[in-house]
Amino acid sequence: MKEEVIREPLWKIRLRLWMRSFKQNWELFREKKLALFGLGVIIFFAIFGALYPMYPVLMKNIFWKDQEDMFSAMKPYDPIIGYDPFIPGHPSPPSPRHPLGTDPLGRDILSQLMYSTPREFTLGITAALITVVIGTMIGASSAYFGGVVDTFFMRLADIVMLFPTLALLMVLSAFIELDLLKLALILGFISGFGSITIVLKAQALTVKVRPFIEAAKSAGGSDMYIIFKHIIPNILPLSFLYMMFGVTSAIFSEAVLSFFGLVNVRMSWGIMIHTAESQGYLGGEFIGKFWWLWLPAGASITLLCSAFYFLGRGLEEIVNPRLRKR
Amino acid sequence: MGNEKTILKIEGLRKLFPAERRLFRKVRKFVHAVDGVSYEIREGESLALVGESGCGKTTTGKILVGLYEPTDGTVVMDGRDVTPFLFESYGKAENYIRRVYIDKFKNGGNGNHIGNFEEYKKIFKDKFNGNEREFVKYILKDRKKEMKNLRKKVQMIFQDPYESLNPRMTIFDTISEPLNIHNIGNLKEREEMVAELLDAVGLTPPETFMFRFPHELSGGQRQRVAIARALILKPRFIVADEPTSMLDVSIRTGIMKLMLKLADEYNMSYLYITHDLAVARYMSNRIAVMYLGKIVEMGDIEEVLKNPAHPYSKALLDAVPVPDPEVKREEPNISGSVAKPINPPARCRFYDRCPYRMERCKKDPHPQLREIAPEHHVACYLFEK
Amino acid sequence: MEILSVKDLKMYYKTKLGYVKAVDGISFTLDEGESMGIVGESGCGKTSVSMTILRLLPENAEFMGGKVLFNLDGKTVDLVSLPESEMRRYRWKGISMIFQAAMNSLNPVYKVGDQIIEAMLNHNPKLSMDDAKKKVAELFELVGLDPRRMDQYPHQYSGGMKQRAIIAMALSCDPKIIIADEPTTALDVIVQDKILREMKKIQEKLNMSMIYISHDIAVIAEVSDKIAVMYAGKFVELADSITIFKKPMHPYTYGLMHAFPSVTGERKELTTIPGEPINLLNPPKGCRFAPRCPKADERCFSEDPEYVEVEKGHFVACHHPLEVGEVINFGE
Amino acid sequence: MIKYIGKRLFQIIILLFVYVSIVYWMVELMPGSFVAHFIMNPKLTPEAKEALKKQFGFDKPAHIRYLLYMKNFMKMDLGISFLYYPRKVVSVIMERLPRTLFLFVTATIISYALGFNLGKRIAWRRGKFLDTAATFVGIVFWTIFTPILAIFNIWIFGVLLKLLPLNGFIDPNIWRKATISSQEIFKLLILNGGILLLVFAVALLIASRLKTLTAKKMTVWMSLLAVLIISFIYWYTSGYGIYALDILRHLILPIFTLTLLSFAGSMLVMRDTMLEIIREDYITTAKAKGLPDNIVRDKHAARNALLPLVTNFVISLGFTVSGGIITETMFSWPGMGRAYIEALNSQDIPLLVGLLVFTGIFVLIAHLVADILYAFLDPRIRY
Repeated sequence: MKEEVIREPLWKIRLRLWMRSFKQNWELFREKKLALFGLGVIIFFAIFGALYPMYPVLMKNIFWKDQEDMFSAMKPYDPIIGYDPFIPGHPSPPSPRHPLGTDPLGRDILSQLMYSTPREFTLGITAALITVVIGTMIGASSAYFGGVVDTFFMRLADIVMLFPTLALLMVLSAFIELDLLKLALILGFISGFGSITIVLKAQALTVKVRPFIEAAKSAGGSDMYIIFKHIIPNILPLSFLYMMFGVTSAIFSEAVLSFFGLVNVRMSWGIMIHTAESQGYLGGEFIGKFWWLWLPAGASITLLCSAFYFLGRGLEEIVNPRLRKR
Repeated sequence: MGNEKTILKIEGLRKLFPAERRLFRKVRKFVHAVDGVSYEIREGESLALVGESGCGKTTTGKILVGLYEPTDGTVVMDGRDVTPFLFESYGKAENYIRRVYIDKFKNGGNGNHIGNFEEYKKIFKDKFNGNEREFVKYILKDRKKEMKNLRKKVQMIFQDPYESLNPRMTIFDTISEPLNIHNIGNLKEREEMVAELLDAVGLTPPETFMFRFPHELSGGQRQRVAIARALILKPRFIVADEPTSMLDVSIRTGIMKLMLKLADEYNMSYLYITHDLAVARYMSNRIAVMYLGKIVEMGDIEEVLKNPAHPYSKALLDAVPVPDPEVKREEPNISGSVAKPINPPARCRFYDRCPYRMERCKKDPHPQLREIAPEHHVACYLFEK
Repeated sequence: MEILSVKDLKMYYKTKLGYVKAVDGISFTLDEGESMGIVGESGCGKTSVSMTILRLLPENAEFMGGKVLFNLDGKTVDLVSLPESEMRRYRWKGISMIFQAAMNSLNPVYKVGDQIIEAMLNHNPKLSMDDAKKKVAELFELVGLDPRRMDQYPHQYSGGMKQRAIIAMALSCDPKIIIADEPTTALDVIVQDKILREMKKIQEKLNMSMIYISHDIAVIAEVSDKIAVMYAGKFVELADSITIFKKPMHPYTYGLMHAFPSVTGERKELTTIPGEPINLLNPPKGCRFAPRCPKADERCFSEDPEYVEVEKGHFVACHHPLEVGEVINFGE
Repeated sequence: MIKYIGKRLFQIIILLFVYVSIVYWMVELMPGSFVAHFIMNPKLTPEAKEALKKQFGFDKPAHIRYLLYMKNFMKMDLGISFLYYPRKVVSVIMERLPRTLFLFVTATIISYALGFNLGKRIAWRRGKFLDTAATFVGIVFWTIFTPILAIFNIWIFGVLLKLLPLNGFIDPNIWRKATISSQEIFKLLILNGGILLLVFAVALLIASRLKTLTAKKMTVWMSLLAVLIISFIYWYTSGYGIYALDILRHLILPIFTLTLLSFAGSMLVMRDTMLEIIREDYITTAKAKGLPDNIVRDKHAARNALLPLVTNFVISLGFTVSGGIITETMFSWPGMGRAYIEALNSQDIPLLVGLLVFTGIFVLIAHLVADILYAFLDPRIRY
């Protein structure tokens, strides 16, 4: 075999292989209607959030052409300090000037909604990423080494899972000023040591006993080599899908904490509802009357959370061997 | 005995697995998976290890490739004791050296079965003046490297071709993995080596197979890949753990022929682990029949299959179905079924199922292997005067 | 007396990429008290045959034609066209089955005896519990199990014992036919031998019909009166077992016979059939064995050979059947 | 078995101590201490402040207080609440616990029963309309922002339809003339519910010994009916019926909301486990035996799929003692969840630690019960 066997650089081949497997998986994924729905909603919100900077410009050109001074003074479409002086009473119902109305402080609801979207994404994905990285590493090494390492991490997971999550977060919020990043870190850590680790460990255990691990061992592979080269790649699809569930729970937790006013964030979907609630617009007869104060934000939280969940479920049916069709 | 060189010699190999898990207390129940097994494999010759599932044949193989630590016993490869390097921890290796060498140096035990016994004795006396710790340190100084070298010499082929290849690695990555681990060659050389081997195992043309994933291959093709992986380090010796039992008949013979051809070309020996006597006969020159961790009969394969001496071997042979509707076989003369050897009593392991059992079999420990004919050893009291 | 007659049975699995022709035109008959073996490699559709007869198929399976005529007490019914509720009555009582992975065929949370009684009560609701228990005890004796074990759970059984329990279960409703799909594959040789002998004995004693399915031609040879060789969804040859061993006519059958090493007799060179079995998904036209066959010519690649009776009871589907004593060389 | 339970108990006690310590130190390290919030009350004299400090042990360094706390914890004394001074934490919890338990245990049972039934059905008809629809609805409710659902339900059932009270525990108008406290009535209600559950369990046990299906069904339904009739007669004759009814009316909306929120969890677990089990060979065997479809589904598949669900169920029963912070807030339900918020807002450290510790104990007990139950349900497991 003197002539060159492979005429292309290796990375090109690998890229092509990767593209091909991506295409195959996409074919499978396309059949899952609910997952497609989830993906659609996620894409919608991504675009929705990305369009935020255009919104005030657009509104200014339509409604505020004559009152440029007033516009720059009152910033009526600023989600945090904005105020619209031309509307007799706040909160005001949806109108052409404010497609989703204004909140009790006279701020535009739609701009709040749009402004918060990228932040929710950032928080959710960061937290989920941390969770999954921790869960994968611990799951893989705890399954591979067993013994003391395993016992330690599993007992740790036991203790983490003893806490009622929400109550724990509330306690933590009392002595840590929770901004988005810190919240993401904490959420990621707490769930990273919890049930995800156990699921990933169970998966890693099924990988560990397969003969290709023994083959790598008998070829002389070190422990780290086997964990990173053989075990982690085989549980990675599962980690990825648990990331989707992680996003859901992170966004949800943030919304709840904001709802109770425990997060130090200037604006988020949860805070929008918190504002309505703290001003007394969520009691009795007011609920239906001031629906725009809670419904858009509430629906957004629900939609985005469930979208990631749908996506996760759809991926699970592809990735998780337990659920695959025969 | 032939005058061929012995590549591998195993002496009193034992492996106990704890049968219970106990916290802070000593484990008292053990599965005696391999219990004092001795055999040797000469250059260019293959040994078939035959027995029912759970008889310890796979465990024996896995100890040789360093997947399990031996509990006891000695493994001599190319005339050199490699056992100390099979242990994961320094402490266990030290214990072994103290038990097998130092104690005997002092109290004058026999270590002639170990090729380098006299050499070590000299080193111990002359170089270290009997300083035990220094001696142990000297022997174990390169144990990581020694283990790696050992791994290059012995490779394993696994039973299940569907499970023994990482589904997320391409064929090229799988076969070149040992090169990667041992840092041999650059990418170009590796590609050439892999291509050459793919050619040798009959996956031609190599470039069509190199960048496929295992699930795109059939069972037989996967097993060929697994063989190529085992061969890439040019081992002297391969442990083949039922490599054909999961394959279809029409594929199986192809793999068996390939393995025989490769053994010839690469000058390798096999430890061929199988439950199928017919396959064993086709693949190897000698046979060892195992029952519950013990070798009960060993010798030249034709001799053993023609004149099986041990009652268990006889039953095993009788139970093999014959692909001829006109042949009526004898019913195997055996009762009961295999039980896990957890702390087995000190008597013949086969006692419970043996049709010829005697009073002696119950009272005396498990019988030793004894030569009853040239190249034919049996461990049974029926053949002792 | 003919008890089961399968005529040109076709069952395909529908997939995204097309039909997988797992059972593609299979015909055979089975007499009362007769045992038949179906031998073939994995993926050739032999398990699908049994599942098709009992209609235990996944959702994507489609009947594409054919008949399964079953004769119960002088009445002949076509199992294919029976409504599901009727079909249920024929399962187990008419045809029962011993599954491939018998180890997992027992529900782990119920006692073994209860699982057998369940089948009996289902087909005979008037049976009293005591009678049912008595019957189970008899069955256990018959298959060589201690009747006291019927109050144990499956996990307390060894592999061989589970297999015996499954056989007892298969016998529980006095079926006319038992289909045994790889009944001994997972077992060790000695246990396998015992179970096969047991089954043979019971079959002769109760004068039942059996269909054995296996990849192991030696196992089939031991227990069957006639043998069908299956390749890629079709029967390629069917004859009584002595004929098929003495004068195989299909090259595939020949190849199979000579691919087995043997423990006794001469140490002979083994035949290797080159290539791999074809994919049953959209198979090409012509003989399905043609790509691997040394005797194949143009006709084999274009024209599907017909499955014909060349002599009494000897069917073969080949354009170039082997002469008696002909030796073929598959090459390397 | 007993050896196993002993071993588990030992593990659990160690876990509990670690957990309590973590909780203690976490809360102890919270900024803004007791001093700031309670002792700085200008109405108190300096002597009174000192006395209070001493009583709560704040004159001692933190690690001594920790040891003291652990010592008291072993005697199940969780200290004195700041907020409800001078009531003991345990007594505050004991007042809150029944309300939370009644609400959440009922909701959990209903949602698991619903989830189990739906789950097995949708798994059996995988990919069909029912599967997609139930999964869709389930996930939407599972991920819905809880306050929104509560608001929605209050709006529809309370405001628009005026069927049910908006929130709260009792309606003061009805109770004006009552001779009995609401807590007493509530205890009676719980007793009644407990008896119902007990009879149900006993009936199930008896039914499992019976042979025919009709006899089984009859036993269960008849005994349930009997208890219901007897309870009805009791409430009617004692004259407390109207009060009990008021409490029950206040319960409906929160229970409905909680059930909607959580049934999908068990449904999806059930579906996934069923899908795995349907592939098992014993399911094919059961079909081959000629058993009707629904018997194969219920007796063979669902019975095996029950195992993981039971574990989940028992553990979520353990978590019911912590209540639901959001739900209780939205419905102004004075239970454990509300107590968390109150304790947190008023920096009531003993109460907060007490609540967390209490939850931990119950969850750990639930783990133990789940293990034991598992052994009963799965004959393969023998410890």
